[in-house]
This record gives sequence, structure tokens and C-alpha cells, in this order.
Amino acid sequence: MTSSEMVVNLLFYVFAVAAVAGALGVAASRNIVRSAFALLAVLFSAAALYALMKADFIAAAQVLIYVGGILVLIIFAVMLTHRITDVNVSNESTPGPAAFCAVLCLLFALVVIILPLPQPGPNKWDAGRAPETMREGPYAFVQYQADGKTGLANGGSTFENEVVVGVTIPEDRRAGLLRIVVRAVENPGKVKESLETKKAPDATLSPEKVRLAQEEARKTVAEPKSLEFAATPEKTETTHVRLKGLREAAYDWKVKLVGAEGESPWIGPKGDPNFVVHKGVTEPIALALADPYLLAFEAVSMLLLAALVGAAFLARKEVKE
Amino acid sequence: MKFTDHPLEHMLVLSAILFCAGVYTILTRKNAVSILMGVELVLNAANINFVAFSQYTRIGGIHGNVFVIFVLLLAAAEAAVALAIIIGIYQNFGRVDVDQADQMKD
Amino acid sequence: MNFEPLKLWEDVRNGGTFVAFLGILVVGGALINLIAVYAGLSTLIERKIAAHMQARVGPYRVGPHGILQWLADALKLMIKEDIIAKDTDHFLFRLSPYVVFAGSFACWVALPFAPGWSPASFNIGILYLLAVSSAVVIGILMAGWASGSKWALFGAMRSAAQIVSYEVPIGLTLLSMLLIYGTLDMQEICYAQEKGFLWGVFKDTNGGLWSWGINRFPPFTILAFLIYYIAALAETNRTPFDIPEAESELVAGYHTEYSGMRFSFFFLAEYANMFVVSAIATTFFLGGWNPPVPTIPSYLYLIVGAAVGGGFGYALKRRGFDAFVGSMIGGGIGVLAAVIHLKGGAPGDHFLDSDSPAIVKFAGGAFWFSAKIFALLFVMMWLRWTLPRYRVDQLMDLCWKKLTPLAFLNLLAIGFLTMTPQWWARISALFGGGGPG
Amino acid sequence: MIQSSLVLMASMVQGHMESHAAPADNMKWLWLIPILPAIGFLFQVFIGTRSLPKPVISFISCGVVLVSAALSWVAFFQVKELGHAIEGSLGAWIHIMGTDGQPTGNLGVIVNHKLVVDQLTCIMILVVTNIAFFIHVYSVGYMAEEKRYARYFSYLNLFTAFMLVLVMASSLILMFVGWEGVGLCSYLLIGFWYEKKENAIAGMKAFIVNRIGDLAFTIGVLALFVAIGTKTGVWTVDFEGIKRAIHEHPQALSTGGATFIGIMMFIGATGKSAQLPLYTWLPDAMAGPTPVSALIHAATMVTAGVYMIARMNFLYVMTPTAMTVVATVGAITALFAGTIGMAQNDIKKVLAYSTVSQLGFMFMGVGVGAFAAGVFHLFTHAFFKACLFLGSGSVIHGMGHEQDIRKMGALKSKMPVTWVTFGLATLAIAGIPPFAGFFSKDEILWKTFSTHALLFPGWVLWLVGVAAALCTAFYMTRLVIKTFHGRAMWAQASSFSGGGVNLPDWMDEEEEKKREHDAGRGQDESSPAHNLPTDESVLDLGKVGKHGPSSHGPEDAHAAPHDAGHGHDAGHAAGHGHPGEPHESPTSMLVALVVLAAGSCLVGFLGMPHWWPHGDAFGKWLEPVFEGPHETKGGEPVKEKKEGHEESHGLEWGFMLLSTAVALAGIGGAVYVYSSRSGVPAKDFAEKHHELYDLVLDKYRVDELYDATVVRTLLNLNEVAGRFDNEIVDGTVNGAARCASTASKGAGYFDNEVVDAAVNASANATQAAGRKIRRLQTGNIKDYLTFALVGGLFVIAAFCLFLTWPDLYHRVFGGK
Repeated sequence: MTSSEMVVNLLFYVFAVAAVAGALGVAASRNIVRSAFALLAVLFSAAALYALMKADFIAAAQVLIYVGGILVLIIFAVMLTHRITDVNVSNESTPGPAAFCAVLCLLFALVVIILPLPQPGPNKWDAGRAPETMREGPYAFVQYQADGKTGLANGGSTFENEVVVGVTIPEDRRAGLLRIVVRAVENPGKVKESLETKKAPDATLSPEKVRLAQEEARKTVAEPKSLEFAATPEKTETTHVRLKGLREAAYDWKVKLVGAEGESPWIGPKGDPNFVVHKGVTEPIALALADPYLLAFEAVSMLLLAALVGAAFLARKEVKE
Repeated sequence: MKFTDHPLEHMLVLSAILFCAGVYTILTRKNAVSILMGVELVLNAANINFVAFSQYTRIGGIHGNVFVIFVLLLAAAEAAVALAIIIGIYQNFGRVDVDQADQMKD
Repeated sequence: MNFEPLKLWEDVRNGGTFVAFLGILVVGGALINLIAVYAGLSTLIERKIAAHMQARVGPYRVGPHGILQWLADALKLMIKEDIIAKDTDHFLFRLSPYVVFAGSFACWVALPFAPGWSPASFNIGILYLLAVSSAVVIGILMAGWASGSKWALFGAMRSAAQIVSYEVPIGLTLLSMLLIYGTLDMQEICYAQEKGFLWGVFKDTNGGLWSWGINRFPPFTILAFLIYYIAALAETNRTPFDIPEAESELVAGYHTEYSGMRFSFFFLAEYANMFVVSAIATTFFLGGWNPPVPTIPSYLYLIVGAAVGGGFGYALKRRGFDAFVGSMIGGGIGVLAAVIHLKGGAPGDHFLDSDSPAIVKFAGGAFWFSAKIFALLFVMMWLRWTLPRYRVDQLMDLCWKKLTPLAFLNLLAIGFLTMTPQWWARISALFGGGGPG
Repeated sequence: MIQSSLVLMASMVQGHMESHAAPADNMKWLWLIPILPAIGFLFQVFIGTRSLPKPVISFISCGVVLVSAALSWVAFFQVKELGHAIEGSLGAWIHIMGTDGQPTGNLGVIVNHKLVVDQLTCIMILVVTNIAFFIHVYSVGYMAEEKRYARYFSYLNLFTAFMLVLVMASSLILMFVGWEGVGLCSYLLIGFWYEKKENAIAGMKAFIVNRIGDLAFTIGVLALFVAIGTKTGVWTVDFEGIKRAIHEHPQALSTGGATFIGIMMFIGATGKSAQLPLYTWLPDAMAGPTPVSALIHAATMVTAGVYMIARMNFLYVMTPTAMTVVATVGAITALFAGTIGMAQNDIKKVLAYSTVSQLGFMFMGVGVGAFAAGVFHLFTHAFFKACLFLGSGSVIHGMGHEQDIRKMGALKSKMPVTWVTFGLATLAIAGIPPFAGFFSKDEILWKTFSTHALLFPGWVLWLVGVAAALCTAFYMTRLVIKTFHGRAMWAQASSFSGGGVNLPDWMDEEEEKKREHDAGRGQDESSPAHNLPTDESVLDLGKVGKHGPSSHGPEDAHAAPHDAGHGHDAGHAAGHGHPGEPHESPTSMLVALVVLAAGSCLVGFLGMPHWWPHGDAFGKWLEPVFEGPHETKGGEPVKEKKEGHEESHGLEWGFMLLSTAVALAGIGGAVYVYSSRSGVPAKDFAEKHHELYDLVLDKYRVDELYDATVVRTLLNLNEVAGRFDNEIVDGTVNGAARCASTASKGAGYFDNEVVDAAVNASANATQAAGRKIRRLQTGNIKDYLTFALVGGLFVIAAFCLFLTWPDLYHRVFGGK
């Protein structure tokens, strides 16, 4: 249990408690303004949780939009809809017991679904987490995300610069094995493309021109670095090696078995880049928004425009002639 | 039951709790604005789920996060329009009590 | 010791030693003290400048030339009785100053003080800043509401409205600059402004002043800077837009009921905010920690530096400016010459080149970064005692009817310009020619 | 359509080829003869009636007939020169495909528009066209004041056309067209003055009686067609075709069949030529204008029957029985009509009955196989009968439409020409030697006496014939005397147009008695004055018979015009301005009289006895047409009769003298009775044999007989049919209507009660449901949200159950 793990746990519980407290504050507080500010707590802790989950862009967006935008609006609404005079804003509510127990059993239902019951073993969520085994000859390769438990899809992207890799070596090969060397080689093809040349080579650009651009892009990046990690084979069938300090790039990884009699050739899973390391979640989201979700993005922009105009119109103060 | 062991489950439970709190506020509050807050709570719960799934599962991918962005945007739009309506109600009825704004019932 | 605070956080995440965690605490503490001192000094400076503008001396009694006046103020605030009115919302009343301060303090963490060094490196630098600065609004509202009095509430709502609406032009201008840099990380932005002489035409030479953001697409980026600067003023409730403190109408705005230490927090937050805002300005428009001078042989620096410094000093003297101010300016120029000279080395070198030692880079970067920030602050203070106050509707009108449209157009223009290389290539491809590389 | 037209074309070609094997080419101009009068008719009808002045109309109609006559003379000379028949065909008229698909296959018949002019037809067309021309000229004068002048002439022209078609037809069917056509024209012309109901009814009576005859005739024709067709496989209605078929297959037509056909066709002939059973229409036909009677009811139409039998001689010669029937009926009719003629007081009635008896003579002649003699008598009769009728017409015209001979007298001085021509014609009809009548009548009597073709010896019919001849002579002379000689009865009459009632007192008492008696029983010669038939059924022919328009007509004519003013009546009452003195007719009428009188004098010599130097020109002329009668005894066809004829030369002379004696006796008797004793013996006879006299006066009450039998049964049948129709048919219809209405009422009820009820029920149900569900819409947002939540909860619960069911089951119940 490393310090970071302890820190992460600590942080999670802190923010979780804050969120729940805030939520209960919103639900139960008598004074509406207090509940508004309780909502502030919830929003901030949610942002913190996102950060914890390495979705930094989303955390920032959450704070910017929710706290800066929506909460301000709500507070404005609260103030505008109460005559300044009545300071102690009563927030009477109809404490319907029915609603309470309905909510309670709803909660129970949800929790029953979510929680894996005591006995360990693969529950329904593990399916999503189990690593993808890639076979190459007698060997099987798996790759995990930084936490070592969540599988990393072949060609998937991770937001931390650490990846755990596992190699299963059949019985006979493992006999005289001394060392396993894992090399992570940067895959220039998928180098961090700046937005300009991200698109497929532009039809209008002449192929020669495109090649030049890519060549030049490759040149600018330092010679594709490769990192090597050595690990001693474990007793169990698969030996796990943690690749640390990865740069923000696309990596392919190969494994070499060093035994007494000699070294085996470099073998590794197929797949153009095995995995891509992103520093933050901003760029993938941007790429996603630009490509598969472009239509949705534009539609939402239209919606926002409509909402803007609508809200302005609805909330206008009649100009009494 | 450490968070790092079952991060996804923890997150889901937390979002469930937030969700239920949100629903409870929606159901029991008479004040329109507090109902709006309830809605915000529900949306946040959903967002937490989105990010959790996109982060803690292999097949999650970026889609969860993208959806969160959209939810944020829509929440903003929705809040704006809702509050405009609430202010409109306040101007017409003087009170923002949800119960007495039932003129739509014929 | 690998004094890379930037790395501390990664160590923590990567399961580094407990020391890393401690490191963070240390940096935090240092930062808070820095802010406190800076705030104090800035109050002093502001009062001195205001005075001198009005041909008076300003605080003179405490310490030589009133240098220690800020300490006296701070002490005063701490000692004063902390009154909490009866029908205030106690909890919120107490909480609001901390929220406001937290909002502005959190911004400092992401500022690019030196090349490769900022308290916490963020991939989403500017977005984080914007996000966190919006917390200030919440704090203000909370304060306004909690203090229970009508004036406070009105003041709070007005200032909140003002801050919220001026965030739009700020966001747009920063967005337009982001189009040029293509990254959110503040460090990267500064790095981007290092090269590109003569408006980014010569990509490889250190353009110095010419490679700054403000000069990248001259007319538009300059306009962007101005819009940003004006909006920033409004953001921090300064001078032309300081309606909240408008004594005549709203007494002291949202912090009327506050006194003592809480009031000092508000005060601290305000100055911190000023600093953050101008820091962002320098990062985006004035090249962050990049020296203004293009890489020219160091001896030329010396000559030019001396000439400029002398002329400046004499002008001030002649204008009968106070000796103090004159000396300040002259001294600054002298330091400038020294630092450049310190680099030495072949012409075209730059103290920020990769091979210069870290400490040099840190010092130079920090110097230039803070120098530009103080310049901007000076302008703010200067404006405070020159411009009359805006009415609320004029304020809003300025924001929505003038700044925001301009910002949009600017964004459009800069967007076009940034895309020209591609478009130029595409259009020329259409006509069969090979566009510029 | 196309297929049938193709067949038509083929048949025309074939018809053309197969038409008469004789090399005569197809003389289409023959068709002009009948078509010209038809064109005249069309011209009159469409143009004449409206605008043309009388002279133009008369010129056109007479002209047309004149041209037709000329063409007939051309045809006559053509036939005379060629020696064989000529024909003109316009192509196929009816073409019925045989059932086996061949044009002339089984039941397949081709009827061509073909006219044949052989020797017999020549005579007929000459008679028809020439006499018609003179009658047209005569009627120009006679109908001068007639209002519907053009219409009269159009009918005459139409009649002429149809008569020509009848005689020239090459096939039975075409002849039948002519047959019906003339019937139509007779109806139109009889009922020409249709204002008076009697004339209309007379017209209808003529038409209907003819139709009855035609029915029999049609049956005969069809039987003939089918019999020949089935037996010989030759399906044709052409005379030539039939004749050839019969000659080629002698055994084809059994004598019984031939008899049946012969008798049926003879019945048709009796209808048309007014023989015994169906003669009643001819006396009534006198209601028409006199020239019409002259043309149609004396010369042409009535002779159609004789011509038909002459044309079908090859058939009749095969069946002695049919011949016998014809002959006997002819003889009886001759005698019967003759007796009635003696008692009639109306000039036209007398002539009508004389026509019937003369026709009887013709049928007798034809019946005994002397076709030539029969036709010759027809030929001569046409002349003197036309002359007599025109003469009576001129008398009537002169006397201001007075037709009762008892009111005439001493017209000799007034109308010399009429008297002379009338006298000559009377001598001719009576059978005085040099005149036409003698030769033809004598020939017939001789042939009747010497015939072997009948079932019984010929002399029986000969006796009857002689008696008839005696009667003829007697009544013709009576007529002449009462009309032209004796006291001028008309002088005493106060005014011609005076009512018949106020006769001068000098009239002998029994006349008065007779008149009252008449009024009582209506059987005086002025015919029973039955009041008009009350019931409106015009078709009640019986009634018509009773009040005999003709016998009564003129008086009525007198009465009617008087009370209705001058112009109203059919027009001839207007007379010649002053009703006073009888006067001679204008020259246009006299010309016709003179010509016809000359004709009746000279025509006789055509039929001199054969042993006379180039005698019997007529017989020789007709010889190729007729076959000799088959001797009954030998059974096999007997060679030409000629040989047997020479040796009994002397016998003929004797018979000729005998018949002349009979004629003279008749005339002498009549002179004695009516001029020397001025009609007294007639009166004595009338008183003594009162019933007999009345019987004869009433025409043996044949009309009444018919009424009682045929008409009554028909009417009863009508009643029954009417009742049947009303009760049963209407009954069923009303019944159907009733049940339909009840059914609809039921359906209506079902619809209202059941269907509407169902619809309303559903409507109410939805409304009720709506009211309950409405309560859910509280308008309170929180309620809605609660509902939403509960719903969501259920969904989630279901989902959870679904998801976790396997695990839950195992956890709870263990296993796996």
C-alpha cells in the first residue's frame, strides 16, 4: 500500500463525505440559501473526484460551468425570487414520508445492483476491467492501466505515464530464464499530431506534400526514444512489469527473454501502437469532439444559443409604456 | 473495502447516494429553485458515473468524458431557461411555490 | 536535490516518498506568505503612487519613506475587533472570506513564474485559472448575503453580476490567443512565445519583444490585450469599475459588515486577484518569462540598456518627478543590463537556452515575469486615481455591447489568421502551386 | 363486326355469281321502277307537305309514276325480246351463316336484293304502273279541294312502290316486304279522313284482317323454307331456287306437306285479296277516297293473292287438295259476294262486293290450274273495275258526295261521259262477248268445267261460277239503272246536304217503315244506325262491322259536314261550290274514265280462245311461267293439256254461247225489275222473303258472326290476361315490395338499437375513463415527479430482478 494509494483513498473519502454532506444539506436544509451553498460543496467535491479520476479537463469544466455559471444563476434566482425584506428565507418543504422511503428503497435497489457480494471472484463489472489477452506464438501478453487492475485495451489510451505489462511464458520456456527485458518504443506514426496535420492526409494536398509534412513532423520530434525495463520472472505463469516515466506518445512494447543459453528475439503483441499515453484528458476529448461527436457538438451549440435567447426573452422585465 | 480496490463500485455507490438525495429534494421541496438544485444533484450523480465508467473500465474509452461535457453544457442551458421561467413565475404569482402554480390543470 | 516542485505531484501520484507530500506543503506555505507580503507591499505602493500622482508624498511615517506602512496596516487589521452582526448568517458570514481568498489563492498555483517551474503544472492551466477564479464570485455572493444588510446584498449582486458578465470577454480573448498557442498549459504558452522574430515570420530566432503574443498578429492581438486588460480591471472591481466600494452608494459593498481579519482576507483576495489577472495577461500577451529583447549581442544590450535607462531617468527628473521614482526606474534598467550581461556567451544565446543552469533560468524568468506583472499593476493603480467611476448600466453596456462583440470579431479574425498557413497551402494547392511550407 | 362484314362481301360476290344461271346480266336499273315512286313518296313527305303548291305535287307524283310505267314498258319489251326473265340484284340483303359455318350451309340463307321480271311480272307491273298513273291523274281532279293533298299523293306513291316490289320480288321474303307495304298503304289510305272515327276503325280493321292472313302466309313460307332445306339441303327462299329444288328432288316435298303449305299461303292470299273468310274488311275499306278504292281495292292490291298463287304455281300443281280448296273457296266467295252485291244500296259497296266476287272467279280459275286464265281475268278486271270505281267516284263527285243509289237517278243526261264509260265497263264485267270480261270469265268457266285437277269433277264449280256470273250481270245492271236511268231521285231531295231523315213524303211507306225498323234494328240498307260504340276500346272490330262506316259513311259525311260547317269535313263535302245540280266531272277525271273504258273494251282480244288465229296471246305469253296441273288420276305429271284441248273444240263454242246467254239473262232480269217495273218486284221480293232480304242486306251478318266469335273470345282472353296481370303479377310485385319494406324496417331497427347503442356505449366508456384519469393530472409538479420516480423505481426493480435473477435464485435456493 504505497503512499500515493493511501493519499488517493484519503482524498476519495474526504471528497465523498463532502459530496454526501453537501447533498444532504441541499436535501434537508431549511434555508434555501444554505442549500444553495451546500450545492457548492457538492459541485466542488465532484470536481475534485473527477480530478482524482484523472479527468482534469472535466474537473475544470465542471468548476467553470457549474460553480461559475449555474450556481451563480441559482443564487441570483434565489435572491431575485425573495423579497429582500424576508431575510430568513423559509424553505418549507412537504416532508412526505412516502417520498423518503421511496427514495430509500431506490437507493437500496441501486446499491444492490452495484455492490459485488462478499465472495471475491469475477463479478459482472470485472468483465469490463479484465485485460485483453493478445497471443503471439506460445506467449500471451496483457497490459493494465497504472492501477495494475484495470485492463488497457490494445491501442487504448491512458492518462497516466505508467502502464503495467504482463507476459505469460509457457512452462517449458521458463526453465532456464534469467531476466525478462521489456522495451517500450515510441511509435512515431501516432506521435502527438498537432491539430493541423491530425486529419488524414488532405485530399487537396498533393501526396508528396503530405509526406514532406509528416517527415518534417517526425524530424522535429527527438529520435523516437525507447525505454527498457528489466524484471526477474516470477514463479507464476505471468510476470508483470511496470513501465514508468512514459512520455506523452504512442508506444509499442516488445519483450526479450534472457536465458542462460541465450536471448530470444524481440516478441510483442500486434497492434499499431499498443497504447497511447496522454498527459491529460483534454486532448482526447478535443479529438473526440472534433471527429465522432462533431455533429452532437454543433447541435449542442445550437441548443445553447436557443436557450440563451429563450432565457433572455423569458426573464425580460416588461417595459410598462 | 478500500477505494483503490474497487474504485468503480465506490464511485457508483457515491453517485447513487447523490442521485437519491437529488430525487428526494425534487420530491419534497416546494420551492422551484430548490427543485432545480435537486435536478443539478441528479445530473452530477450521472456525471460521476460517466467519468467512473470511462476511467475504471477497459472498454470505457473517451466516450464517457465526452458525454460529461455535453451534460455540463446542457445543464447550463437548462438551468438558464429554468431560472428564466422561475423568475417569470415569480413576477406573475409573487411566490415561487410550486404547488400553487397549477393553473395548467383545467 | 532534485528541486523540481513540478515533479513533486507526480512523485506523489507515482507513489513517491512521503517527502514529496511534505514538499507540497512547503511550497504552499511559501506561496501564501509570498501573497501576503506582496499584498501588503502593493497596498503601500498603491498609496505611494496615488499620492505622488496627486503631488503628495503618501505614507511617510512608518519606516523610511513609509516602507513599513503595510506591516502596520496588517497588524492593525489583525488586532481590530472582529464584529459579527446579529442577524447575519453566521456560518456563511464566516465562510465567505475564506472562499473568496481560496478562489484567488488557488489561481496562484498555476502561474508560470519561471521557465519549467510553476507551483503546480497543469495540463489545463488557463482553464483551471478561469474555473477557480469563478469561485470568487460565489464567495462574494455568500458574503453579500450572509452580512444580512441590504447594501451588502445589493453590492454583492452588482459585483457578482459585473464579474460574471466580464468573464465573457476575458474568456473570448484568452480563447483567441489559445488558437495561436494551441495548448492550455501556461508553461507551453510561454515557451511558444520564445521563438518567432518579426511577428513569427522567422520561426527559429528568439524574437524577444516581437515574438510575444501581443505581436503575433499585430492589430488583433493588441486589441485582444486591451479588451482583456479592461475586462480584467472589471473582474477585480478596480478603478473605473469599482462600484461595490462606491462609498456614496453602497458604503463598502459586500464587505461592509466585515472588519478586522476577515476584512483583511477580502483585501488580500482583491490584490491577489489583481496579481493573477495581470499574470495571465503577461503569460498570454507579454511573453511570460521571456525577456523583451531579441537575441542581440550582449554588448549591444549594455549600450542600448544604458541609453534607454538614462533617457528615461532624465525625462522623469525633468518633469519634476520625484527622485524616488526616477531612481527606481533607472535602477531597474541597470539590473536589466546586468542580467543580460551575466549571460555572456555568443550572440543569439539566450539565458533561457536549454544549456544555461537552472538557477539562471529560474531567476531570469521570475524577474521578467514579475517585472511585467508589476508594470501592469502600476497601470491599474495609475488608472485608479485618474478615471471616474462607471455607472452600473454604463458598465454593463460597455461589457455586452462593446467588449464582447469586439472580442468575438477578434476571435474570428485571429482564427482566420492562424488557419492561413493551412488555407494558403490548400488554396495554392488548388492552383497547383506549392504553398509556403 | 369485321368478320360479319367479310362474310357479307363474300356472299354478295357469291350471290352475284350464283344468281340466276341464265346468262342475264345484272340489270340494276330494274330497281328504278319501284324506287322512283318511293322517291316520290319521300319527296312528298319531307318537302311536299309543307310548302309546295298543289300543281307541283301532282306533277311530281304523276310524273314519277309515269316514268316508272315507261320503265316497265321497257322491261316488258326487254323480256319480250330476250324471251326469258331478266333480273337486277343490288347484292345480298340478308345473309345468315349456316350453322355448320358455310354461307349456304344448314339453315344458312342468302336473300338478295333481287328483282326478277318474267312474263307474269311484266303483266303485273304494266297493270300496276299504268293504272296507277291514270288513277293519279284522276285523283288530281278528285282531291282538288283536299287539305292534306301532298300526304294523299305520298301515300299513293308509296303504295305503288310497294306493289311493284311485291310483284317484282325474286324471293318470298322480298315479296313479303311488298305484301306488308301495300297492307300499310291500304291502312293509311282507308283511314285517310281519320277525323271520322269510322274511317280510322275501317283502316284498322283492314290492316288487322290482312295481318291475320299474313300470319298464315308467313307460316306457310317458313314451312316451305324449312321443308325444302331439310329435305334437299338447298336453303333458299328464291322462287327459282325453290322451283329448281323441287324439280331436282321431286320426292323432297310430300304432297301432305305441300298441301299444308299451299293452304297456309292461300289463307294469306284470302286475307290480302278479300276471299271468303277474311273479306269483311274490303266493303268497309270503301271509307277511303274513291280513287284509292279504285287503285288498291280493285286493281292492284287485292290481286296480290292471285299473283302469289300464280307465282307459286309449281307448288300448287303438286297438291290437288290445295288446288281444290282454292277453287272451291273462290267459287263460293264469287257466288256469296254476288248475292250480297244485289242488295246493296251504296254504289261503292256494290262495286266492293262485285270485286270480291270477281276475285272469287280469279281464284277459281287459278284453283283449277288455269293460272293463265286467272291472271288474264285479273288483267281485264283491273281495267273495268278501275273504270267502274272511277265512274262511281265521278258520280259521287258530281252528286256532292252522295253515295246512296236510291237518291240518284237520271244522271245519264247530267253526266254523259261517266254514263257511257260506266256502261261500257258494266258490259265488260257482265261478260258480254266483245268486251274483256267475257273472254276472261268464259275462259275460267271453261277451264273449271274441263279441269281434272280437282278432287271432284269440275262441272260442280262451273255451276256455281255461272250463278255468280248471273248475279254479277244482275247487280251491275241494277246499279247502272238506279244510278243513270229512272227518276232523278236527287231532284226532290230538299238539299243534298240535308239530313237523310226528312225524305220527301212521296217516298213509299215501307221505306219509312224500313227506316224506323232500321233505326230499331239497324239493318236497313242504310245499315243499322248503331250508335257509336260506347266503350272506348277502338279495337272492338265487331262494333265497327255493325255500323259499317262505308254504308253509312256518306250520309254521315253528309250529316257531319252540315252541322260542322263546310270546310271541316274531309273536304269533299264542300263539293263544287253550289251543292245544287249534279254536274259532269272535270276533264282530268274523264280522261282516266275514257282510257280505262277503252282498255276494258279492247283488252279482251288478248285472251281469245287458243283455237282462234294467233289467239290466246295471253296464255302463250305466260306459258313459260306456268306448269300444267298434275292430273290427279294418273298421278304422274300430265303432258301439256294442249292436245286434249283440240278435239273438244265444239264444246268450247257451246260454253261461250252459254255464258253469253247467262250474261244477257242477268241484264234482262235487272232491266225488267228496275226499269220497266221501276224496282217494284224488288220491293215485293223484299217484303215476301223479308228475312232473306234483310240477311243479304246485312251481308249475311258475317261481321256480327265474327264479333260474336273471334272478337269476343279475344276480348275475353284480354280480360282474363288483364285480370291475371293485375292479380298475380302485380300481386307478386306488391308482395315483394312489402317484404322488402319489412326487411328494411327490421334492418333500420337493428341499426338503431344495436349498432348505435354499441357506438354510444364505447363513447361513454371512454368519457368515464377520461374523467377518472383526469384526477391524476393534479397540475402539481411534485406529484408528477413522484409518479415518474415510482415508475423509474419499478423499471429499475424489474431490471435488477432480470439481471440478478439467476444469482438471486441460486443464492436463495442454493445450487451451482
